[in-house]
Amino acid sequence: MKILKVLILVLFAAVLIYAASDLPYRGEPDNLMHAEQSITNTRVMGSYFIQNAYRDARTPNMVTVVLGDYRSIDTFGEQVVIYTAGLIALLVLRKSKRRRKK
Amino acid sequence: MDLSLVPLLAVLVSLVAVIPILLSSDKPNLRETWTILAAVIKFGLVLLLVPGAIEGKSVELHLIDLAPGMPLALNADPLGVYFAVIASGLWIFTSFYSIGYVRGAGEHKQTRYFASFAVCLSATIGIAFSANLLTFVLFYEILTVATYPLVIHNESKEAINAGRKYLAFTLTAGLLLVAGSAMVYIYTGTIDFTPGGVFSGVELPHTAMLVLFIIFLGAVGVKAGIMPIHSWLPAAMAAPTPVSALLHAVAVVKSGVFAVIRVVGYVFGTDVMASYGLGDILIVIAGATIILASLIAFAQDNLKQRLAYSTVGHLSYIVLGVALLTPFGMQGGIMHIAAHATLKITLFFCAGAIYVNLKRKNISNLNGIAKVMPWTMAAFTIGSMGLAGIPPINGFFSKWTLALGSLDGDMVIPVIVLVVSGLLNVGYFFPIIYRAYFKPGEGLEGYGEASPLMVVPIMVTAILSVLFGFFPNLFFGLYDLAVNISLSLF
Amino acid sequence: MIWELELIIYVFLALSAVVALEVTDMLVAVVMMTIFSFLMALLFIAMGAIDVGFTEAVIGAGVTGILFVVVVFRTSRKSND
Amino acid sequence: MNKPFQTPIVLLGARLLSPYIMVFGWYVIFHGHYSPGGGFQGGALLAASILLMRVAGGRTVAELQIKEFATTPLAVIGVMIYFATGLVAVAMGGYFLDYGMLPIPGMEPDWLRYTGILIIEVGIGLAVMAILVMIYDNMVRGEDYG
Amino acid sequence: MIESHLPAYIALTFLLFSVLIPAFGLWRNELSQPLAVIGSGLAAGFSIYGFFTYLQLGSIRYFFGGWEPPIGIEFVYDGLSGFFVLVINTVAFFVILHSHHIAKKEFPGKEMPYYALAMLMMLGFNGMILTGDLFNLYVFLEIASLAGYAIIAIGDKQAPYAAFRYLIIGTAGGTLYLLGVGFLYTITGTLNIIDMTAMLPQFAGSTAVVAALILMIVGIGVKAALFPMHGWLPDSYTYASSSSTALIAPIGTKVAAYILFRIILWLFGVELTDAVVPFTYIIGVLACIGILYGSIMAIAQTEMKRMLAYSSVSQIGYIIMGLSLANPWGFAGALLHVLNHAVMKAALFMISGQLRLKEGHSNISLFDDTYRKKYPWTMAAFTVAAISMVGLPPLAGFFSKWYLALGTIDNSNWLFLAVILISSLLNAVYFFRILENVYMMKPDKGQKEASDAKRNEVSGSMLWPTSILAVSLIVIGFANAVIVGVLLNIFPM
Amino acid sequence: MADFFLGHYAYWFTIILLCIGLYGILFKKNLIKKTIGLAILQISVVLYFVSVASKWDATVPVLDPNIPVDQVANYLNPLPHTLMLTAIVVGVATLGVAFTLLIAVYNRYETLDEEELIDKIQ
Repeated sequence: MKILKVLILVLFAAVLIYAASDLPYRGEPDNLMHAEQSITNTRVMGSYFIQNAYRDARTPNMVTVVLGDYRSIDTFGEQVVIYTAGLIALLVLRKSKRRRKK
Repeated sequence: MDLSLVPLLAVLVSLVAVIPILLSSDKPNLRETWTILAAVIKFGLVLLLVPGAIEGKSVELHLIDLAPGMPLALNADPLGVYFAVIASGLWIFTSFYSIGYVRGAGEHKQTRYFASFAVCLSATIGIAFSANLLTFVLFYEILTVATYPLVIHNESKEAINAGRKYLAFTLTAGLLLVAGSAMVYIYTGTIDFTPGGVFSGVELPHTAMLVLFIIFLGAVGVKAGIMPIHSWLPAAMAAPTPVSALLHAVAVVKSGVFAVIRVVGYVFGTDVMASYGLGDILIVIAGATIILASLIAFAQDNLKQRLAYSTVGHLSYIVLGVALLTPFGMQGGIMHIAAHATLKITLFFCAGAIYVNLKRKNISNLNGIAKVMPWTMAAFTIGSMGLAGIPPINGFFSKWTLALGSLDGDMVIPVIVLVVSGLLNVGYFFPIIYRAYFKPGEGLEGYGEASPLMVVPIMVTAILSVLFGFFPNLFFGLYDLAVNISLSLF
Repeated sequence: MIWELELIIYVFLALSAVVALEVTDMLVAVVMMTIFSFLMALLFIAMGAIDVGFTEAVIGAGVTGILFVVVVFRTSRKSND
Repeated sequence: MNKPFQTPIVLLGARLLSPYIMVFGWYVIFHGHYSPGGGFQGGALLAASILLMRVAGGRTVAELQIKEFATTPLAVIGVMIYFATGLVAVAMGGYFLDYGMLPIPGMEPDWLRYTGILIIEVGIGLAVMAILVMIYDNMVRGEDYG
Repeated sequence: MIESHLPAYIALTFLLFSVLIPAFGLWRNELSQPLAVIGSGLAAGFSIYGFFTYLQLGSIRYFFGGWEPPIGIEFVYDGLSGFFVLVINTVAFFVILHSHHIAKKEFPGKEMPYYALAMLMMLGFNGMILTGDLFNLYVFLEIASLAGYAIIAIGDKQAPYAAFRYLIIGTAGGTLYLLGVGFLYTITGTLNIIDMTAMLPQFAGSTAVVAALILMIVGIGVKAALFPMHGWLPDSYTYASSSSTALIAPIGTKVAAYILFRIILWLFGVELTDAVVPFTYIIGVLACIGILYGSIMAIAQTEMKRMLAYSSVSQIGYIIMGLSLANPWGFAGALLHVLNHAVMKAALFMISGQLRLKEGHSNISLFDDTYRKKYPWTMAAFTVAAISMVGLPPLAGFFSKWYLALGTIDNSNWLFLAVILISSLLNAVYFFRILENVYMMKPDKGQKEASDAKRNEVSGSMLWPTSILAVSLIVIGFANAVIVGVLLNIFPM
Repeated sequence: MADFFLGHYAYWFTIILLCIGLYGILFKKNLIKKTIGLAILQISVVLYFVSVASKWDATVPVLDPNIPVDQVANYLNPLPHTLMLTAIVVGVATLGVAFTLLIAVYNRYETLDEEELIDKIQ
């Protein structure tokens, strides 16, 4: 069983490393994720944010603008995740009013 | 007169009757009134359809779509009407008989019994009137489930095991039917029952056709009791006798052979069957079943078991007739549905009457009972003679037509099979009659004939079979109907 | 992006991760995890992701560290593997 | 922790540090527009300042700072601030969280967005602070199973 | 006006109530459940209204913050997402309605966080279904998963450990999914599903795309309990509180299956999915193994909840199998099975909860004849649901198998057809076993006779939801042509 | 070759870290160790996103009036950074839940070792 696990892990790592070698070169500005136009001629998010963040929200920190405005529902979800974690602590660990039966 | 709703009403009437039956579970007389009322109404509704059917017309009713392009549709065509007349007509007798039986035997949970019975009849009529495979599957499975409480009615260990066996066989069959129907739909684009079959314009490789046929054979063969997959039927004899009588002589097993006719005549079509050589397979299986079942019946001491194996054999007569793929063969098979139904129900009724009255199940215990139960044994004699094919009882004519059919198709072996099995039938029924009439009985003092509620149905069914023998067209033109159906398929 | 610096941090990251998984004293493991988070924050900042680095330093190294310590104190400190 | 580190030195150090961390937390929240930082980081810092007191002082001191039962309402208020901002935008005819539609007079959409981001950062900060403290409290107190 | 906002309203209703419940629940704990009922009822209403709107007006796209994709994040309410949202919200409404007494007994005093978390979980599921953005999906996935872990952790003594194992494996799955999204983002530069769908065919044959597909399928497959990754499911469902199981079991795996649908049939498309390795076939085979494994394990169980849990492993296999067929019939069968299985499993788990509440156990070998006397309606509902699970017409369960069978034959996929048939038989084995006990088993000596047993039916707040679900199985069975007619239009090819 | 290495080594290291995390999850018996493995797994994915966001010779995504924004190559891609802020917080929430469950498990069974746990459950 343990050998099987090791094998799966090694295989998984090998597949991923092989696949990752097929990814675009890191740091090249002309990667699709950094370009201005995508191959289907839609806007690419990253470049749009860089060019328009200050114009849209008067905020120099682009990350804040993306976080708070363009993708605000993501951030909202993130806050809800934290909120969920808090409620979970309440649910699992809080003392119940009546003691549970054994 | 607009008859378009009649098939639906005929199906629904006993289903609706379940509600008052359940509600009046505390008042037995009222409850049984509902059952009989439903049976009579159902029979009347079916009779309304007979004139049209004799003229070859069918009443179609498209209710809702069960699936896109696959409606829940009823079609009271001649074959369906033929089967429905037999099933619903015999239900009336069975109802009376059941009342006598369950009260005489003091059965428990009588409400469940009558309710299940009503559902079974709905399903049977639904099977008779199904216009396509999906509707057929629907009622076929309802019949399976509704019969289950009847099979396990005694709730003894034996009954529960029989119920499990029954479910295992019939559910598998149902699944095969589902698979087969799905394959028919994908290959031909339709699942409607069409006289002459739906494969006319479809070219399939031989193996595919063979596999499809075997799937269908497995699906309908279980209920039709063909040989390797028949063993649920003797096991299900653990059920109360009226159940064995109606369901295992009329409703369930006849649904099986009815399904064989539907599959051969209306799905595959006789031409396709012949050109792919599928009929021969069926002939071999049916012939083997007839002989083997008769031989096994010899070895049974339990009366109901012997009758069960006899049923297995006689069902294969019908299958054999269908498999001959000749008009006479088809006609003989269809006629044997009616003949076997009336005869076998008589025999089962007799067995039940003997059990309720004398609490005797085994043939070796039947010595001399003709003296205490003369009417019952007279009916039994008629029934066994009919099944053995002795003229002028109706069993003879169906066998005669079957033989004609096989000669028509230039086949001799089926005729030999028929003759041999007739002899075997005589062989396993004769000892019973001999014991009953000529051997001295023991411990029979103080017993008389069973209650009139049981004896009258027995006599009526026995007389009916004789009358049908003399005048095949006496009631409802069943003979003409059979002829028309078989001609419409060729 | 200075790839030599990144490479060094990478090696230390892998080392601290392995150590955190292999020590038997859970408190040491927790400390190693905090170091791991801190190195990670450093790496993020080295890659120019200052926001992510800051967050990782505050949340990953700070708050998670405290919670980790609480867990280790509420449960057992020793590990069998 | 059943036996907190209740030595005077630690408590003193914590009491010295805590306010500054808290102030820094608020700074991070409000200065997130111009420098790294924002609601989460600031909230986590606020939580850290409170947790510091709790770790150092035990329950008695903790009660003085933020009571345990106050954390849930604070978290709810934090989420509500964010949620209400979005709903106001819907009420004004925009999409959910469209800060450009916020009903603040005399502001262009770009400055409205600036303000909107600020409001939600405060909400996030509050919620994160309250919830981290909440998790800590519940974990320290433990469960009464048995 | 309201139509264009519907996608957001459906999800946000849950969020609103997840905030309102703690706000009121701190004041009066007993208000939590009514509030949760109102919330889920509102959301279910919105979903029903939304689906009819979709049928009339077509898909709705909702741009959060007013930023059009690919810049911002959108919610897409199309046929598939509308259908799933409708199913899960309606079922959740009934389950929450049903859970009142169970909550009072199994975790007294914790109703407030429980129902708040139930709302959050539903928010997560709805968000996962509606969102049109791959990263946003991850966020909602985590919301739903976290709330799910906690809801599972409430229950028997073993529940927290089961929940912890689920957490580890589930979070690992989520993380792998995120890495897959990362690969796709690196290659295409977008996260929007519609945008990416247009781009991906141009990267056919790229190893990285294949790796991304593997990562996403593995990650989501964990949540969907696809065969080798199903290990968390039986323990979690068994040990969790009855109301939790009834809430998660019909919904959780379906949503994950939805994402597999979205990824394989929409985002990648069947051609691209099968370009290098025949993934759909592999998934189908895994689903088959899962179906058989789940059925066989279910037969071996004596505890009803555990049996139902293994049955879930098997039933999810049907859905995935329908997906792997990738033809209209299989698709319709899978989606119909989503609906059927959600309703059936909700009803069955609710019934097991009722039995636990009244009898204190749900051990099948202890069931006997008295149960039928004591709980006639409960047992009637159970019978309907069980027969539907077995797949007998005219109940709903038959028709999903019918369409799946059509799909397998259309693809000439005889192995899958055989698996469907065999597993139906296995289903029959374990459900008829219970029915046999309930209707025929004589009670042990020392217990009351069946005729002496007093009627002890559960209260209306539990009986009504169960009965409605059971009746709806019959209705779905007869109305399935309408439903499938709509579903066939959704099929993307 | 050197270009290939420079362009991909960050991915490889990410995957190695990922596998270390998976190793912790799969092979460690102690539940806290498993949690640590989970944390490593999550952070390694964060690292992946951050590393793909980078561009050679670009500055941090905070507007500098001296550097024009219309040349996109001047600034790092802010999107992955944003995503990863979310992912980190999600990770912390997950860890919080894991800790909560760990305490609940320990309260019931007085151990966190998986084998002992399974023994005690049965």
